[in-house]
Amino acid sequence: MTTMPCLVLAGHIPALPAVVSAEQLSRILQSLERNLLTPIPLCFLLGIICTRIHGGIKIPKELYLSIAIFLLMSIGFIGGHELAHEYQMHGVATIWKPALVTLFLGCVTPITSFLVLRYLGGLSVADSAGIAAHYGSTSAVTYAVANSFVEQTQHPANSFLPTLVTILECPGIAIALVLGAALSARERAARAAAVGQPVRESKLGEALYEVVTGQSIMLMAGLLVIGFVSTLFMDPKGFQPFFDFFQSKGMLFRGCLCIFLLEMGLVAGERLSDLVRVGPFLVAFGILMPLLHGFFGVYLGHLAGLNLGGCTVLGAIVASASYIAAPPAVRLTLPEANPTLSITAALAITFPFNIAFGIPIYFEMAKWIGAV
Amino acid sequence: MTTMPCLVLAGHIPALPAVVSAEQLSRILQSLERNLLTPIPLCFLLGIICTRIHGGIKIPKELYLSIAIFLLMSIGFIGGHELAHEYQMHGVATIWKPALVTLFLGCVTPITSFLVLRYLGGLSVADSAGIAAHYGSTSAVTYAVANSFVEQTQHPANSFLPTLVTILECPGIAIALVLGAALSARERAARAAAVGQPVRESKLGEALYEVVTGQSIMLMAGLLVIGFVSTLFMDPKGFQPFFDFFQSKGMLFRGCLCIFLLEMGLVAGERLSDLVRVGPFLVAFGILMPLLHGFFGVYLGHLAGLNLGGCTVLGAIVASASYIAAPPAVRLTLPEANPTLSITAALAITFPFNIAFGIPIYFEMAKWIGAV
Amino acid sequence: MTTMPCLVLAGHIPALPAVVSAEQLSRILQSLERNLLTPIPLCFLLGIICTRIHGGIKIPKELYLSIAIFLLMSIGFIGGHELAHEYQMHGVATIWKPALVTLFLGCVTPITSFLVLRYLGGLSVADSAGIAAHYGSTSAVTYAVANSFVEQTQHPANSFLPTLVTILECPGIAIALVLGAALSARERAARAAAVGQPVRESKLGEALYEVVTGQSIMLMAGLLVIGFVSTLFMDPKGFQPFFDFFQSKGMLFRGCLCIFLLEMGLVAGERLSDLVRVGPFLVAFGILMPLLHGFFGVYLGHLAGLNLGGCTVLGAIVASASYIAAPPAVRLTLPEANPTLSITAALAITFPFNIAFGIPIYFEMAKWIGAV
Amino acid sequence: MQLYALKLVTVVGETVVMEDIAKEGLKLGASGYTLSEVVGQGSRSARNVIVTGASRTTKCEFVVPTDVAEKILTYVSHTYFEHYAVIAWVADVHVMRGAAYVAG
Amino acid sequence: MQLYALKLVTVVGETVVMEDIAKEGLKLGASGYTLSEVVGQGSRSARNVIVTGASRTTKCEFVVPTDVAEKILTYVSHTYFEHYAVIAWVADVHVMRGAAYVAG
Amino acid sequence: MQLYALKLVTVVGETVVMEDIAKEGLKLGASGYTLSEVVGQGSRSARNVIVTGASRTTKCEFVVPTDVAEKILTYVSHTYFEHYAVIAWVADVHVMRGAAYVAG
Ligand SMILES: Nc1ncnc2c1ncn2[C@@H]1O[C@H](COP(=O)(O)O)[C@@H](O)[C@H]1O
Ligand SMILES: Nc1ncnc2c1ncn2[C@@H]1O[C@H](COP(=O)(O)O)[C@@H](O)[C@H]1O
Ligand SMILES: Nc1ncnc2c1ncn2[C@@H]1O[C@H](COP(=O)(O)O)[C@@H](O)[C@H]1O
Ligand code: NA
Ligand code: NA
Ligand code: NA
Repeated sequence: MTTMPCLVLAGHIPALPAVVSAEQLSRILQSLERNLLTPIPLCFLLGIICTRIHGGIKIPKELYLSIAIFLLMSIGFIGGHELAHEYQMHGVATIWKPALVTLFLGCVTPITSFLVLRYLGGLSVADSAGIAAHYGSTSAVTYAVANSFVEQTQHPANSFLPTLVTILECPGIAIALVLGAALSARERAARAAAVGQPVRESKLGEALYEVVTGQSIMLMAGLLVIGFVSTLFMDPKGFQPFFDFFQSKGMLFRGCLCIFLLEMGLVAGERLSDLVRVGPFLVAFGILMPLLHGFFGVYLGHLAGLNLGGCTVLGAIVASASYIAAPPAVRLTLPEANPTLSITAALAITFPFNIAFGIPIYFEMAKWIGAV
Repeated sequence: MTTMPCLVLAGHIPALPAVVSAEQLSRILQSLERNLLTPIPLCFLLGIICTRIHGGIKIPKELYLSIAIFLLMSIGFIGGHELAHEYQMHGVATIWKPALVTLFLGCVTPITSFLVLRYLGGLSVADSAGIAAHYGSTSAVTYAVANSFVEQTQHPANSFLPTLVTILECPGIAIALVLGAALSARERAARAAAVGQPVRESKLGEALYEVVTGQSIMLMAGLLVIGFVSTLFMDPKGFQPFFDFFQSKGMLFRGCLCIFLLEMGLVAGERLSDLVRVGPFLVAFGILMPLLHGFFGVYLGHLAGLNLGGCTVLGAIVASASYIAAPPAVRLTLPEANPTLSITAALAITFPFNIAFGIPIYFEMAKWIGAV
Repeated sequence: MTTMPCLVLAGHIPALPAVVSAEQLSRILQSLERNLLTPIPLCFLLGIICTRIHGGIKIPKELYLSIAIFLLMSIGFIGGHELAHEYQMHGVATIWKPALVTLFLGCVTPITSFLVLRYLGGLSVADSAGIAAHYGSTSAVTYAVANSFVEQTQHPANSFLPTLVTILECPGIAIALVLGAALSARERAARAAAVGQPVRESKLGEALYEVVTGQSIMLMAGLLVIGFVSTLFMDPKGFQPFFDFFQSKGMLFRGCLCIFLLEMGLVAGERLSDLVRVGPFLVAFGILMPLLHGFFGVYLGHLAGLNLGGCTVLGAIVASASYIAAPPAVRLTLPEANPTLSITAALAITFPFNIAFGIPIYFEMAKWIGAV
Repeated sequence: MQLYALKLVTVVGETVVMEDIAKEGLKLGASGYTLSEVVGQGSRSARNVIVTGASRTTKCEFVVPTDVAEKILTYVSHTYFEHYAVIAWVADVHVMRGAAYVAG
Repeated sequence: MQLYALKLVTVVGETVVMEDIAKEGLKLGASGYTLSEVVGQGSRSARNVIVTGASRTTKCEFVVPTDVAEKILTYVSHTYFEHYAVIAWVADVHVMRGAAYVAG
Repeated sequence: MQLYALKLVTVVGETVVMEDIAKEGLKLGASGYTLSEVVGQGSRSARNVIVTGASRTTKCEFVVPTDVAEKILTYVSHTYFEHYAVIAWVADVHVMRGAAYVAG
């Protein structure tokens, strides 16, 4: 299974002269600087610093949740709006390939993650599946930051990327959990027999339903439909204030993203002390796996016809790990998995890596691979 | 009493050829489509769907309350601002008639509601009075949605409608509660004597004071004064950012309304399962009473000189039922009233009916009656 | 020590013909009217009225905290942005003097406060030091209101005022607490010996650290750096939405300030009933001390080269008393100090006085002293 | 260590009446009360007032001497049990500085 | 005043499972439950699910007869003690209108 | 079902000191604690710190053996009763998996 994606890639990649040339490296560094010295990653950094020095910033839980709701609604609504334009111009011609590719990636990434964790890392079945569920899904905030990045580089992504985020949310979690449940069922039965207790009934079905009808999907998909429908039926003047409110290039979206990233930094900072506990393998996994998945995303996105911004963003969301939808689902279905491992990897390693370094790297990957 | 409004209406209504002509029906349907396929009712629908399929959207209580505060402040402030313009141009000449008419409607609607509930529906005194308190008062969100509707149809309502909302808030609750308390006092005394306990002292006075000084009135009336005064005394440049913030056509107001309606949908969806329990009479009441009250509002508004948008909005607010100010007041003064009945009727029947169908219907009523 | 500031002032003040001329008084009154009849102080007034009549306005704690976070971030970010412009044009030439003066004022005001309270007012050491900690620090909201005021009078303050707010936050609290702890240590030891218990270890170090790394400093200073850095490194188009979001003249800042002041009014209103309990001395202190400190601020600001708006704002922040950072620090280090005294003075006397009368007075002071 | 045997009265019910109950508790002799926001379900919760977005249920605790505990329970049961969703119970506790809580 | 001797079962643990526990309590015979949001630390809290921003720990209280109390404690310990951060205890209480809480 | 007799120590007081009390409880031998935000009124609440908008009162619960309970109560009373609005009480409870809570 792990070799398959390599097969897919064979032959299309330009010869690798010395993996990364000096010029490319300097371009990457410039890109990094341009990315890092902007309010969004700097707010994340401020959050980390604040936690490390035991500073007093406290974002009320409700503000954090409210911003999350706004961001999800915004992503969906603007996505639906732009999808309507795309649809009016091209029908589904430009969309079905990227959608399929995204679905494919949603099925492959949990499996690559699981195999790497189980056989290279030697983690238990439950832990491997639990972490794989996080990496198979996606992080809407990483999407938002990647989208801001490409907009600032004047290469906005294709209009239907929000649709792809929605597609990518569930399959990865489902596949990883089914895998984990199946593989650990025998173990559990044995242990239950040993202590003479009935086997705890699995919550798999319930948990999967909760993922599919979870807040992220409901808000993104729901507002996508609303944005689509109102674009088609409303006159533009009446539509304008709604557009201004949800507008992802607008001040509300960008400003809320700053506050959100500040809170993410506060949480990630607390988790940094767990890095020692999770060990060097998981740290490496949290950096290298996104690079690999990101490359899959960029490359297949390019094959499916995405533009430069689109490839970058698809790379970023495939590379990202879920830390909102996945954790409760994993906790309910695979209780023997240690949540510290998965959350630390997703939140304290992969998320900051993507925000700070990953996104500009996927952008360079996309350029290098020929996306325009 | 119930016949009186009919008397008032006599003679002024254009002959009813076949109640509603085919052409009118198609106009209503178009109006409905134009109203329904916009983000505000669609967000309400999303909320209902989410609850019905046990989806995961959770709007933090504090976000909901914060938006409510913002909407009330906004309605008041912009109302005060436009009232100041109106006042500078016409003095109180244009305002006193609609104000009187609104006060009159605030006194009549709880009584019509009570009579219908008690004698047509056969409900207990306490239940009838409790529900009548809800239908005698008004819902600020219905006002906001109606106002957005008429603005989108390019027939903005008269500037002083927010003043009318404030006037309509209290009298209905007061009248219904006094009625209920008076009529059920004897019953209670008898029962208290039977169980040998002292009669619980009535909280009527307290409850009424709480309604009059409740959040809705304080914020709407308070900001109305603030908007009025600052319009008169501030230079326009300094006033602008406050105006932009509270502006009811602006992105903040419209966007917040979307989130608010989403939450309303979530709550109404939960209440849908109570529809069976409240029975067909109350379902019919929740639809027909608003139509009747809405017609009173539209018609008397027209007589008082309101424009097309103004008649529509007055119809909508007279037709609407309170679900914020009324419930605690009723619970404290008429504890034997079953809150499931009143809240379900107000929130799960009348509110969605008005949002989806009522407002366009009142608009057509207003046109038909000759408002311009 | 109390005579020193007078020494500093000697000789520079224009002759005082009759302290305040009739013309000046009328200018002050006009200024007051222009200040008072704007939404920000009116919302404060609404809050007070609502509390006094037991009205129902309830601002959720989380909304209040969220707005506080936004205001602090906004002050810092826009401060950093304008500091970057100032820096690009003048280097640190214009900034170091006002910074030093502010630091000086931060050290002097807690001491003047302590001496007045202890020797004129006859309060206990702990109470004197506790109140002095409040008056030695500053209130970010008073800054925001003062800043709005001078912007509305078309005399915007120098760009680096937010930096001064940050400088002024800590030293006053630190000095007052050290003073209080030192002076009351002997007392405590004696009492502890009397009841035969070990002396409670002092939390002074901890409390000071918490002040320095508290939310206000972290957010203002952190966003100041972020605003500074992103102004230098981002292209203006990418920077715009962040600027619009945090913009202190913008609708979000002004609107949020209204809601914040409403809540402050609700809280101050509750405290009004404590005015009797704190006695006439503290009431006088809460009005006269700010006038004196405000004059120090205006005057030294003028010497340090601030413009008219800058002098006014510096006067206002020196005159203001902290009610966010100081209370918990005082509570932890000087538990025998009565918090009712300090909070009532800071919140129910000095804050409203500054908002309503102080700011226009500092403005007139600044004009009179020759600031332009 | 000097501990006083007192009663902990806990009342859980509709938020709309809990502030009244707390205040009445003071009148009946309690020296204080502690309120918390909770979420609950009970036999009559269907009758709870579900004011949109408002918190539905509140818990109120009193630490009081036995006689005051009885008065509070009696008051609550007479005044609220018939029409409101309210539950009340009492437990034995030992309190530090307990004398302060005996005579209001 | 008629008081019934019952048990107050308190379960504190990871929010992710507390709603299940409350529901199961009803099935096992409780007539209701009361949930509150808390913040906690315990021997295994390092294993708590820390979903960003979500509340971490919930407390669930049941007022029930002795046999139901035992059932709930047994259920919680069998189902959740192994893998979840959960603690449960029981105390004696006296309840007004207690008959209502005996047979669900 | 194996239940251990332990003590439930409840401390209610000004939020500003409750985190310290929780931490100190762990040092004195508690294996964990549970904090909740409450609203309260007591004999000295006029002295409560009312930091604008901040929650005023916090409740802290410890399930501990008798000796630890005594230590916590003594610590709280010595350190906080003089100057802070704090109340503390103790009750008997029976705990599942109780051995875990005996020796921290
Ligand atoms: N058996 C119970 N155990 C714990 N809490 C209960 C119980 N029954 C009722 N409650 C609480 O008391 C409130 C009112 O209950 P009821 O009057 O039975 O509807 C509910 O919302 C619950 O919070
Ligand atoms: N000794 C204790 N006293 C009070 N609460 C506790 C105690 N131990 C654990 N808890 C609570 O139970 C939760 C789970 O504990 P644990 O399973 O020990 O990690 C913690 O988050 C605390 O809220
Ligand atoms: N008799 C009481 N019953 C319940 N809670 C109390 C009682 N007295 C005080 N409290 C709580 O303890 C806190 C501090 O009380 P005090 O030190 O008496 O001001 C109050 O805010 C209440 O939450
Ligand atoms: Na992924
Ligand atoms: Na009505
Ligand atoms: Na000061």
